[in-house]
Order: sequence, then structure tokens, then C-alpha cells
Amino acid sequence: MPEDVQNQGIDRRKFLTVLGATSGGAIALSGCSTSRVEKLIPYLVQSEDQVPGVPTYYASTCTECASGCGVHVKTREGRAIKLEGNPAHPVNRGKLCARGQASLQGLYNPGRVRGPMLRTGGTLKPISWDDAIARLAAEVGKAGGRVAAISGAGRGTFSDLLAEWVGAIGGRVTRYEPFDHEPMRLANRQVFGTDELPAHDFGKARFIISFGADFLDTWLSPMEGQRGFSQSHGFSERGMARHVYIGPRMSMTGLNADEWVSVTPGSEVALALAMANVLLGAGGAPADAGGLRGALAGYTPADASRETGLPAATIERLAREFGTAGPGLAVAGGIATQDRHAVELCAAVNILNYVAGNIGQTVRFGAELPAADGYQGVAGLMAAMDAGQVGLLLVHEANPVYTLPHAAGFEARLRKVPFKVSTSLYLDETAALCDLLIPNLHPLERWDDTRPGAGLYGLMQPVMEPVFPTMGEVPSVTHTGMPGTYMESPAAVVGISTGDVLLRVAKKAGGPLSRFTAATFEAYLKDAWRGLAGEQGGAGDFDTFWREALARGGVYGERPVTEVRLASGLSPARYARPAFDGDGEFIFAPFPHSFLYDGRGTNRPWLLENPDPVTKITWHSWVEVSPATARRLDVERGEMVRLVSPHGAVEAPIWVYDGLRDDVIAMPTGFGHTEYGQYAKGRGANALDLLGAPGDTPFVPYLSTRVRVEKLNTWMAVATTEGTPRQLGRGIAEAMPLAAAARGLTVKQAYREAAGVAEGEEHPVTEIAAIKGWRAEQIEMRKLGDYVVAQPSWGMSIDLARCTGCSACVTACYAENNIPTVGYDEVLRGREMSWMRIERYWEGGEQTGQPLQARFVPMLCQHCENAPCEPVCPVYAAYHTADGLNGQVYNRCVGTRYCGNNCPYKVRYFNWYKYNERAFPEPLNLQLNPDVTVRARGVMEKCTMCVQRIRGMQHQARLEDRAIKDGEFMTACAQACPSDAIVFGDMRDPASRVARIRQDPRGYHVLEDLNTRPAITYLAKVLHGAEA
Amino acid sequence: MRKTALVAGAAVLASLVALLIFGTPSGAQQQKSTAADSARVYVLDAADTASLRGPRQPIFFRHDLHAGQYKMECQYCHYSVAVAPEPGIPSLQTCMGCHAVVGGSDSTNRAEIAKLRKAFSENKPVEWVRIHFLARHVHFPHSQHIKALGPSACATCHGDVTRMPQVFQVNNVNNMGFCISCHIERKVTRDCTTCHY
Amino acid sequence: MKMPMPARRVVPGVLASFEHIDAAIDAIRALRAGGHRDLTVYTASPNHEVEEAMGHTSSPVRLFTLVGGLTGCAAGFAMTIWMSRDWPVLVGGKPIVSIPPYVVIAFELTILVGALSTLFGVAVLSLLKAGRKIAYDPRFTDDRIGVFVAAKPAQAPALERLLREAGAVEVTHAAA
Amino acid sequence: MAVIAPNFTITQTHADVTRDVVATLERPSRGYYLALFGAVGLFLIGLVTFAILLRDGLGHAGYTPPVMWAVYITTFVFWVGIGHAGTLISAILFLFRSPWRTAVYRATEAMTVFAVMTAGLFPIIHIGRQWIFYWLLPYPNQRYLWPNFKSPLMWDVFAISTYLTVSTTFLIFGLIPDVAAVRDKVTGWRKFIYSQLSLGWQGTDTQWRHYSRAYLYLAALATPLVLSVHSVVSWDFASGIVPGWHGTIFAPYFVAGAIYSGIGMVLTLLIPLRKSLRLEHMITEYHFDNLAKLTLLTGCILFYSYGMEYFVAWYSGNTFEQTTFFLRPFGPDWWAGWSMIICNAFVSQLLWFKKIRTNLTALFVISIFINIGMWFERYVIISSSLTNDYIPWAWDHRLNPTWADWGILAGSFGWFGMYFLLFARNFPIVAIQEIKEMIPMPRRRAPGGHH
Repeated sequence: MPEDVQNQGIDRRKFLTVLGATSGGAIALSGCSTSRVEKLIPYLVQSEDQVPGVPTYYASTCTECASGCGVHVKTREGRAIKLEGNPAHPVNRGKLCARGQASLQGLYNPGRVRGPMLRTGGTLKPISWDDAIARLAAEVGKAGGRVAAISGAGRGTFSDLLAEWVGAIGGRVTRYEPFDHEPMRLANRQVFGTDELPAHDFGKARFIISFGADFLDTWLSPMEGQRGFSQSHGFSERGMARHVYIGPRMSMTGLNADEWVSVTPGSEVALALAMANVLLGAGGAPADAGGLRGALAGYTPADASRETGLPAATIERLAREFGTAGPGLAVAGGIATQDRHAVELCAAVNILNYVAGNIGQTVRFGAELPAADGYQGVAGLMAAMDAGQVGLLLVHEANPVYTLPHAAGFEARLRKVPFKVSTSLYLDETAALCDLLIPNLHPLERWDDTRPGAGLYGLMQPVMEPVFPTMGEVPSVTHTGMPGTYMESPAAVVGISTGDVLLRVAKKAGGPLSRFTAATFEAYLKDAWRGLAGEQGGAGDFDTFWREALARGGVYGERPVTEVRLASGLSPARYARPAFDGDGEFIFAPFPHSFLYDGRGTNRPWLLENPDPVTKITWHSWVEVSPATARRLDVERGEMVRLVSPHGAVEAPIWVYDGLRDDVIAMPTGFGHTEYGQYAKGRGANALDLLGAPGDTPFVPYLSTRVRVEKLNTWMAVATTEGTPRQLGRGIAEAMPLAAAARGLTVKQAYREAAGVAEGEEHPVTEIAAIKGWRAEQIEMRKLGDYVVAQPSWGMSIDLARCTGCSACVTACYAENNIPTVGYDEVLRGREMSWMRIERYWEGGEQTGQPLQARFVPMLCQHCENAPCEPVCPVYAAYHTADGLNGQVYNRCVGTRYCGNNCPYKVRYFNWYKYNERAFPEPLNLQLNPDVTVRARGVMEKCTMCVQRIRGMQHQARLEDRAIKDGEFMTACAQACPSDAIVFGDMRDPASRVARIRQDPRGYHVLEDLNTRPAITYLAKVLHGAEA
Repeated sequence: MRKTALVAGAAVLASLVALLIFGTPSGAQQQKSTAADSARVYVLDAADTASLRGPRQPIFFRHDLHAGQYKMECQYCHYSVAVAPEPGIPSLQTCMGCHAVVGGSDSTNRAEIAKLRKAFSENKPVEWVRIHFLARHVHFPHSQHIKALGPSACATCHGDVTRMPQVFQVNNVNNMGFCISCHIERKVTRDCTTCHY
Repeated sequence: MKMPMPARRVVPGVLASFEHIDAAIDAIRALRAGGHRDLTVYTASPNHEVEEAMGHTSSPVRLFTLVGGLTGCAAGFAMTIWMSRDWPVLVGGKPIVSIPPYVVIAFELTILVGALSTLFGVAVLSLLKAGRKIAYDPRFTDDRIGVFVAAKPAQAPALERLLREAGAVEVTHAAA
Repeated sequence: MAVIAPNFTITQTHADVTRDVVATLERPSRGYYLALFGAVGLFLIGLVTFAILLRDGLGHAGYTPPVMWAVYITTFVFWVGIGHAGTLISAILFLFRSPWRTAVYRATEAMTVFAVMTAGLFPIIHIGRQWIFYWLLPYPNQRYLWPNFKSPLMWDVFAISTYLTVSTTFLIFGLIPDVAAVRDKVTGWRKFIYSQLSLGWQGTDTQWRHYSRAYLYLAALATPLVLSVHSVVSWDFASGIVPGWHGTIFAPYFVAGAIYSGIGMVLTLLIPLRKSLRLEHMITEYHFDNLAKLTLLTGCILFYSYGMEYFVAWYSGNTFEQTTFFLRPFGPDWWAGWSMIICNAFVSQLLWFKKIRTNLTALFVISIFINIGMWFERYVIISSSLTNDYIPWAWDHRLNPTWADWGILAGSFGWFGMYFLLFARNFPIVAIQEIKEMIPMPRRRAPGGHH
């Protein structure tokens, strides 16, 4: 397929069709037909940063969530094919989560709105850009001052423009973000007199206690959370931090905790305050905390114990450990604990942190993480709508119709607005109700920037032309690509972003808007950055500043840290049990889906097929109940139930989960779209339908309703990739106590010690000698042809003490290796193709009475030296390369599938259907990696350790007459892993990192006794000892 | 199945014969360019262009003139062949570099060059008919081969284009034996994942 | 095994058909005693007495079987070993050339080639005399036993007498 | 009047034999045509199913990874097994000079050839890219590539194709004299056809001399072959590391099973055939009694093998083996596990009683059980072993066959039945010349008398 490179940049239709042939790897595989006439279409003008067959990287910024990670966009022949972390970026340091990587499927999403549309006679009909802009200008005029806009939390030059623009014509912009951190801001104002969001340093903390904040998957800034957590909680000579999770349900973050403390929902406040109280008593608290003594006096562990149902001793223990473990860190505010008293909870946790002296240490104010206006804003907007003060509503990067609880009644009010404009890229629920759609460009297609925090300025540049030619045209401009050289834009054509639209409308409408003079949004952006350049001292030569900024993906200054003190005369409000709507017997806890989040990810097959880290369910929603509850209700896995709250009802299949309180029923958000493209529409049920309108609270209290369960006596097959979730003593995900690990014992030794078995040789010496001799002989007899010369031996190590199960590696693998998604039905038959899967084994739990613990183990091809899959292949399609890979030659494979049977790790995947044709409907096929063959039906495929990257690097090195440096390149999974658990390299090079890690006493091979001699070494998980 | 059995029997015997008699199996013959093509005069008139081998291109670009007579380096146009897996097809800008000035010696040339100028001025790319189309499951990094065999090694696979008024396929590049025979000769790797991944 | 045989030479002689085996045997003995060597005996199933009377030794077809089998075995090993050396591919950490698995192939080829060459042997051997057309009677594949003696027309009457004495129920003369 | 065995005498003369057998080739009954059309119908179902698989891929079949082999391989092994009884009876019993084989061996040998023809289709049907199955053959190609002779599947290719070739030639070779006999009885175009097929056979002393020798050697070659073929098939599994496959007893265990299932099929075919072709006086209770005894013997060997499998699993202390074998009778697929044990190990034990051995109805019913049981044996060995092997995470994807599986299975029976029926009507289903060989030729005077 690289042959198609020259199609770039000119004839779009051609571009699509020929690249469409990418997914026609089928044709290629089933025989090398050269019969069809291929056209070669040259560039008209060669752009110097596009070397055919060589990827070009552009720096940009991820906008999937507000934390604003820096990304490198890998482009080939002028189209983005992969998103990778930007190592220079302080937030994510070169790593990228599943959601960030799936942004690519947002770019190439089949559900994208391909151009402006106007509602005429009830239906949306395409119109030209000029008409759309003219119409908008006219409507703006008509609406007079009665203009309003609602946008997401994103903060940057565009949001400034929008605010100014709307402001100029007398309206205001409401910035709304679901799962926003409003309670935290309110609490911060209350306790510290500032309503900004602080940064949390998980890496420094030695004792992390989270009150329902899922800082590893969805809360605040997950990538920072992951990195910090793996630094402090990953095993090292410094030992290992402790992590206690408090909440009604064990989320992925909870599964990574050493201890799960479940308290009566809503009583977390009491717990936090009691802990603070104990710490105060213990002394060592900052002087000015003394004022709190009186206020906290009412919160003895005994009192708290009554509220929480925890033994007082436990509370004291937690408090003491938290106070003494070294810098601690308490966080709160995940939506699972966001009840009507969420503000009090955050305040209590603030106090706890303050008393423990963590403020300024692990909790740093001054970072100014982006936050929206919270629910008050929306409430205000809706009031204005009611009052008929909104004649024109502009919806930008927000989908309130879906993400607000239905009971809030946004939809009804929206319908009443005379003219509604949406800039959404996809036809989401809100856009579907609008009268005019002027789709924005995807962040990879447009000029934009973002301010994810104080001192951080992320840039976005068009790394390619708009996927849809209908995206209009503005004059091409110059900018720089990753290599740092000054060059032509890869995008000969840049589409019209919403920024451009606003500016053009401004020109048309004139009046107060005439002050916006910039020709294009790019120009506007540059002006804004001139100002920044001034601050940054780059004013002298703006071009250089601009170019460097583009090359780095933005400007990353030090995060300022501002001192905060307790607000004077602070006294925490008297704790009272939060109220719950309705009289159902269960408290309903919706929680953000790790990948779909608030539902914005639901139109991306990668995210739908990536199994939820906890339940491993794909493609549909579910209802979680505890085993005890399941018994009591007499429901089982897959049984459909209806949850009824005073505000609504939803239906979903049951999933029985040990990590859930008996009095709580949990459900993931993000499903139940009624619009939003072929993948999302009508998939599952929307948990938010059960919530009421936030009345008294200035935020959406997600944990505020009680539900009733009705059995429907129908069943639905649950598409989980989980087989048997217990290890049955097969030692797949090994673990050892901290003490043993600290003494440098091996897993076996640790076992023997625990079992009190004496150290002893398992085989007689003679036998070992004999085996050694035999093996040496065998190895001699292998030395023929390519196998004579010694070559590198590629290997990998995976540290289970660091792996959090976040599944970023899985998506990375899908993206890098053109792995097709197979969908619900095929997942049911166990036919998912994920070359890399995260197996999640339970230890303890309801059945055993022990506390439930999870062991995550990424399972991929082990590249065994004695691979059982190889000798059984009749055509050498599975064989061993001279550099230690277990090669799989797709075009040689005839599909006997014996390799799949004989693989003890079950990591070989077969193309039962023409997945390559089903999985990539246009334009999704444009995301395919040209360096990797797209597998046809009837062939076996599996992890190749990214052989395309290995060969590419070898070619590069050979061209430059040099050796490959360790760590110079790595596999997609290792590159993505946010907790740096995966290390790849040449095992034969003693200096390489992987070679050193393989020496770690914690190292072991899965199913070692089969003598398959895997090239992948796992490092055993480390557990806190009995004190946990 | 009887068929299979017969084929099997036949094949076994065939391969036996092959190994007993020749020592190495037959197959992988490559068609050689005929003398007729190689000995061509540089002046052509429309009449005998019809008889030329290979597909007719939208513009009658003559490698024998550019690469043969004027001795232009292949890499002047195929700019990325030494640094990238792909050789690169020259952008029209590259052509115009000369042909903005060079208008052609005789009427036929002038006509063709006119087409080029027209395409460039109209921003219409020229759709060259592809001669060598490698199957998509094969990765052939041009740069590696140039590195190993030197900048003039193109002819090894593409034949002597300096003598081709119209380029045609000399070797079936999709014939794996064609690659392998060379790799065996030069004692370089025959590892499958060198090309297939 | 059926070969097109143009212009088969008709052999002159006398064809007698018997109902009883011992009669046929007597006749054969008598004829051989009478110096007639060119006899052809037809039976519906193999018969030892006939073989004995005709003085047949055991058939040389076994040589074909032996040679075929050995060739097959050798070919099996030669093929597998040579092929795995021709393009060495490492699988499962096993030696490139590992004999044990190849034994299976060699064995199967032993049987295959052995069997085929046996048939070949039968074909060759039974075609030796195929050049001549000898008188035949359909009943020989049913229950009659036939004895044909090649002889010049002059001898015919004498032979007929001899055969009838031996117990032939029917005697016909075949002329060139 | 020839006494072959204490309880078996032949009363016919040579002429009777020829007459009776040739009679079987006369205009067939309506029942025959019904059966034939039924077979062809089934075959067409299989054909259509295969066409769909070719179009869309194997996904339609009930594969649930990690169960990568399923009904197709099960059926493959089933049919290969069927074949073995034929060769056993025609070759091995020939070497043992067992008198009762003569009447039945032609039918069983035909069954062998057609069963192997059927089996041979399955490896092709089941692979992912059926159109390049020939890549498994070591033919010189432009890629310079050779197949991997270390792979059990390559052994299979050789074993099966050798077996097919040899058993086919063996059948044809045995047919020659009988075809000649038929030739001399029939008239018109049929005479022409048969005389072409008889390859100029006249039954001269020279022909007999080489023929009987060659037949002996072919039998001698076929004997080790038949033992090897199913051993090789068993190694398809035994040389894998899958718990439940990786057993040293597999070869003998499979061979016994193969013969067992084969005889089962022989009974299923012969009992009705004998009736419809009016061969009661040629294929008698005596033959069925012997067949039944053979069934009993192999059945007992199977019984022992089953027991041994479980014992070894327990005795090895290998947790993987133990899990697999525990889940066979008590896991989710217990019904398959038990149907295998009951139909094979237990039902065959009924044959200890002569009453049952000589009661054709009972035998027929039992033979059906055997067919079902042996199919399930392979099903269990394949699916249950693959469903629960080393990595628990990959478990609980149980094989659940679909229309695509059943379609191909039905097709295979159609394909087999079609050939068998056609053969039975157009060639002597009982070996004329060998029966005659058993009947002494008429003599004028008492044997031994000379003058």
C-alpha cells in the first residue's frame, strides 16, 4: 500500500479510493494480483516534509479530556495514522491513554457531519459554506442581543474568541462539562478561599487515600495520576506507597488499591473529618490548623464509626498511617461519591490534607486545571431560555441533551429556542435538534490551542487536509513539523474551523462584531500567541518562537505553586446524612465508563471493543450488583432488569460484582445514545436517565437517587472477554509480599518460605547436566542458513507491580497493527482479535471471604524460544526468526489453525470472516498503518512485537551505518503504557534495560514448566503484607 | 480427494526428479528484455510508438531520452529512492524545473511537453499508469537495496530503462523466486519477516 | 493395464473345456508328457494343482515390490532432509534437520511406491504373452476349465483325441 | 457342498455363485433409488454449505476460540476411522487366511475407499484458505518454499493420500477377475463397459500366477499401512501439548477405535445390503457373528484405553490434565462425554452374548450406537480438550455447532452414501473368484485317486 503515497495532496476522491484499497489487503493476501491498473498520481508541488514511505510526526494536543496531554501525530503520506504521547509534555510525558489514542477514530469517524446543514422542512439538508455563514450572520442579526452559547470546558484562544464574540453581541457563553469538579472548587473556595483546581502529586505521596476519585482512569488528569501512582506505588528500593480506596464500588482505581474501605454511601465526610480529628490529636499539624479543633471535636472515630459502619479502630489506624507514612495525599470527588454533600466531602478532605500537612506538598495550588462553570451556568442558561431571552443558541463541543440528566429538562427548553446552531463534528443528540449545523474541524485538521493549566499552552495544527473535501478552503499557510525544519504545510488545503466561521460571520454581520478583523482564525491565534511570546520573552523573534512552539507542541512552563492558608474562621458544616430521591431499596451509583467517559467515546469502535478494565464487558451497558444482592433478588449474570427511580427507568443486563456494596447498584455512563452515529446509536441504556434535576445543589449530584429493581425474566448474552476469572493456582499472575520482595527473593522462594518448604533442588544434578548437554546439542543443530550468525534477541518485560490494567496498550496495539474490531456478536463467540489482552484475575473476594483483589496481567504472544505453535504449522507460516521473534507470515498461512490450538497462552487470533472489510468502513480505513499488512479472512494473526518497527529501525540504522541504541524505539504497547510497566529491547545486549530487568528476582515466565522459554518476562506484583 | 492423492503422488515424484537431476528446483524464470527493445534509435515518430512494449502513458515520457541520452541520474526525479522505502514519483514542479524552459526539439516532443505544461497550469495531476505494482503483503525498502547495491542498481529489477522509449515490466517483481534467487546469490537473509509483516 | 494391441497374431491350436478339475489336470499332464510346452489353462479361480501340473515357480513380481519399497524409503528421507536444508527454517527450537518426524514420511512413501511398483510388475509380467490371440470361451470365468494347446492344424486330430480321452466335454480347433 | 468352518458350509456350485452375484447387478428396486436420491440430496446440502463458507469465511461454523478445531476435524477423524475396518478385513484377515472374510471383504473394502475419499475432503474444507490447500504438497514452486515435514499435518497429507491410493488400487485389483466374470455373463453395451474394465482378464494360468502373488504383497503392504495411518492421525493430536491430547497411548487407542467404528459402519451397511441384494445365503449369521466378536474385542481395547486415560491423568498429578479429564464427564459438555463412554465402552459389552451377536436387529441397533459413540469420541477429544486448557482466562467459550457444521456433516454422509450405493449396484459386492476358490472344483472321481 505505500505505493499509493503519491496520491496525496491532490485528488481527494482518488486519495480515498486508492487508500480504500488499503483494507483490500484481502486481494493482496489471496494472491499477488497485479492485473488491476494502478495509477500513480504525483504531487503537483512536493512538500519537503513528506517523504513517501517515511512517517512524519507533528506535535499537537489531545482534546479528548480537559487535561490536555501533548501528542505526536504520526502521519504517512499526509494522513494521520496514529497518536502517540509527546515526551516533552509535562502532563503525559510521552504516554497516551486509550481515549486519547482513539481520537483518531474521531477524526475518521463514519458518523462525521461532512459539511454545513440547514433544517428545511423538518429535515437537515446540506448547504454551502457561504450560505451557512450568511444564514448564521442573518440569524445573529435577527436575534439581536438574545444570543447565548454553550461550550465545553476547553480553555484556549478559541474559547476567548467565542466569549468575546458572543459577549460583543450581548450574550454569554456557558461552559458546561459533565462530571465536572464543581464540588471541589466550591470546597476549595470554602476552605482555602480559591476556587481553582490544584495539581496532585501522586508520585511523591507515600500514602494515597481516595474518596471515590478514580484518578487512574477518569478523574481530573488520569495520565498524571497513572504516572505518579506507578512512581510511588510501583515496587522499588524505596519500598511501595500504600493506596486506600474509599467508595461504594471498586473502580479500576479501586482495584489498584491495597485496601478497599466501603462505607455507608454519603458518610465519607464523617470518615474524613474523624481522620483529621485523630491527626490533630496526634499533633504535628500546621499551627493555624489549631482553629479547627473545636469544629472537629464532634468527629471522634466513635461518631464516625456510627455513620460509616466502620470499626473505630480502623478509622484510627487509617488516620495514623495517613499521618505517619510520609507525605500523604487524600483526594475526593469522583462521581461515585458525588452525593448532595459532595462539597462537604471535598472540604473535609481539604481539611484532612491540610491537617496532615500535604497542602503545598502533594496538593499544589496554582496549577489552575481547567474547569467549567458547573451546573449553575446551565441552570442560568435554562432560566434565560425559559424567560425567552435566548433567540439563538450556539452549541460548541457540548452535548447537554445527552450528558445532562433528562429530568433537568434541557431538551424541552432547547426545542423552544427559535434558532439553534451546532458546531459538533458528529450528529449528536443536541446537534440533531439544531437548525443549523456548521461542523467544526477535528483538532487534527485545524488550528487551535488550549491551556490545560497555568504555564501550559498546547498548540494544535492541521496535520492533514480535512478528511472530507467538503470542509471548505482557506489559504494554505506555513508551519513547522516535528523534525523542526521550516517547511510547507502538509495540508495544501485547510478547512474552515469554527473559529474561521465566527470571524467570517463577524465580517458579514458587522456592527459590534466588526471589531474582529483577523482574516482567518490562524491569524487570530497567532496574534494571541504574540502576546504570549511577549510574556515568554520570545517577542523579539516571533517566528522562531512560533516555530519552536509548533515543534514542541506548545509552550510548557513550570507550574506555579501558590501558597494557600485556611480561610479564617472556617468551620465545616455540621455533617448530616445526604438525602436520596425515591424510596427504592438501593442507592444508585452511576460511574464514568473508563473509555466512553460521558459518552463522547461511544462512537469509536476501539473504545467499545476495549474491554472495561473491571468487568471486561464490551459493546453494551450493564448493571452491577453485589453477589449478596444477586442472591436476594434472585438474578444472575445476563438477566435483564429494569431499574426504576422516581425520575426514570433503564433496562440492562445484570453483572454480579464482588467489589460493590450490597446496598448499592452501579451502572456505567456513556451508553444509551439516541443519535451519535452508527456505533453509538441505540447501544445500551443511559444511566443518567435515572437522575433527577439538581435542585438545591450547584452541581449535578450523581449519587442522589434510590432505585428499585424489576426482573424482566429475559436474558441477554453478556459480551465479556472474561473466561474463568480465577487462576486455579496456575501461577499466571504471580504476586509476592512486600517483605519478600524487599529481601530480593524470587517468586518460588517466596512461595516456599510462605509454605515453610525447605530450599531444595527439584531435579537431580545428573538430570540437569544431561538436559544441559542435550540442549546445547540441539542449539548446535539449529545453526544453518540465517541462524548461523548471532543476532539481537528481542524481548520484553512487564512489571505487574506497575500495571494498572488501564488498557492503553490494547488500543495502541489496535492502532499500530490494523487490528479489526469484530463487534458484539463475534465477541460473544470469543472471536475478538486483540493481540494484547489484559487478563484480570480475582484473588479472594466474596467466595473466599478474603478481601477482593485483582491481578492484571497483559497477555500477548510470548515469542517462545521453543514455541509449540511453530512446529505444527505445515507451511512454515509460524516460525522463529533469527532475531528471536515468533514470526507469523500472513500470506503463507493457509489457516489450519493448529498453531492456535497448540498455543498454551491462547494468543493467536484467526480471521473467521472478512473482518478487514467489515471493521473499517470509510473513512475509518484511512487510519490503517501502511507498514502492516491488513489480514484477509482465513489467516491466523498475532502479536509480532511490532516487527514493522524493528525492521524500520534496522533499515534506518543501516542507512546511517550505525547500531541501534537501546530504547531508541519500542513496541506500540510499551510506548503507550502510562505506568511504564512494559519495557522492550534486545535481551542479548547485557547493557539494555530489558536485559537488566530480566535479572530482577521478581521475574518469572508464565507456564514456565512447559519449557517454552518465553521472550517475555513478568515481574511479580508486590503486595503489602498482613497490615493491609 | 482422489485428485489430491494423484497430485500428491505426482508432486512427490516430480520433486524427487527435480532434486535428483537438477539438484535445485526449477521455476522462477524471468522474462528478459529482448534485443529489439534494447537497440532503439532516439528519434521516434508516431508510427512506431504504437509498436512499443508496455502500457501507453498519458504523457509520452521517454526514459531513453532523459536517463539515456541526457544521462540524468535516476534519483534526480525518483528523489527518495536512497532514503526511503519508496522511490518517489517526481512532482510536476520537478518536471517544470526544466520544461518551463525546454520546449522540445521536434513536433512530437513539443506536443507531449505541452500536455505537461497544461497539467501544471491547471493543477491537474498526471495519472501515470503504474508498471511495477508490488503485492501489498510485501515490503520492499528501496533505500536498503540502493545502499547495498549502489545507486545504479535500479536496472537489476527494472531493466535498462535508459534504452526504453516506453517503460515496460522486465521482471515480474511479484514473483517471489525473483527476489529469493538474488538473495541466495548474494548470501543475504532469507528470513520471511524481512519482507512480510 | 489394458494396452491397445493392434494386429494380435491368432495362435493355431486346440481348445478343450472341462467340467472336472482332475480331468483337466490329467490332460495337462498328458500334453506336457507329450512334449507340448505351449499350454494355456483357464480357471475361474486360482488353482494349485494347475500351477503344479504346469510346473510354475513362484512369480518374480515380489522383486518389483522389494525394489519399489526401498526406493520409496530412500526417496522419503532424501526429500525431507534435502528440503529442510534447502531453506533452513527454525521451528519450535528443534534442529533444522530432525530425523524422527521424517521417519513417518519415509514410511508412507515406502508403502506407496512399493504398492505402485507391484502393480507395475504385474502389468509388465502379464503383458509378456499379450502379443498373441489365444482361443477363449466365456464360460471359463464361470465354471468351466479350459486347456489350450498351441499346435499345427496337422496335429489337431491327435490332440483332440487325447483331450477327449482325458475327459474334455468340448473340443474346438483354432486356425490361424 | 463345501464345509468352510464348523458352522459354515457353502452349498452352491461355481455356476450358482456367478449367477447369484451377477443377479445383484440387475435392475434395482425402488428402495435403492430412494436411498440414492437421499444420498445425493444430502450431498447437495453439503455442497451449498461449503459454497457459503467459501464466500464468507469459516465464521459461520460454530468455532469459539480457543476451540480452533471443531466438527470438521471431528468428522475427518470419524471417516478415516471408518476406513480402517475395511483394510483390516480385506488385508489383515487375508494374511491370516480367515475363511469368513471372503463374503464380506469386497463391501468393506469399497467402504474403506469411499470413507477415505470423504475424510480426505475435510482437511480442505476446514482450512481458512481452502483455495491454496495444495501448498501442503512438496512440489517445486517459484517461491523456492517447501512444506514443514516436522508438522503432524504434513504426515497426515502423506498418510491419507498414500492410504487412499493403496486401498483404491487394492480394491480395483481385487475386482479385475470378477469384472471379467460379469463381462462374460452380460450382453450389449454393458458387456463393452465391463470388458474395458476387466483389462483383458481371462484367468489364464500365467495371469493367476502373478495375480495371486501380487495380491499377497499388496495385502502385506496394506497391513502396516492401515496401522500407521490412524497412528499418524492420532499424532495430529498427541504431538500437540494440549492437555487431553498429549498422550502416549493415542496411537494404539486410535487404531482400536478406528477399527471399532469401522466395523460398526460395516454392520450398518451390510445388514440392509444383504437383504436388498438377496445375499442371505452368502453373507450369513456366521459372518456377523465373527464381525461382532471383532467389535467386542476392539470395544474392550477402547474400554481399557478410556480407563487408562483417566488413570494417567490422575496419576500424573498434572493439574492441567486432571482439570481436562474432570471436566469431560462433569463439565458443561458432560452429555458428549457420557455418550462417548456409554456408546463405546458399555454398549459393546452386550456382544458377549451369542444371542445378541447372531440377532441382526440387535446388531444393527448396536452398530448405530457405535457410529454415534465414535463420532462423539472425537468430538469430546477435540472440543473438551481445547475448551479448558492452560489459561483459565480463555475458558468458557464452549463449542456450539451451527447449521454450517451440520450441513457439512450431512454432506459427507451423502457423498459417502452416493458412492457406496453406486458401487453396490454396478460391481460385484461379493468377491466371486474368492468364493469359488473356497468351493472345491468338481471331480470325476474322489479326491486323491490317481491312475
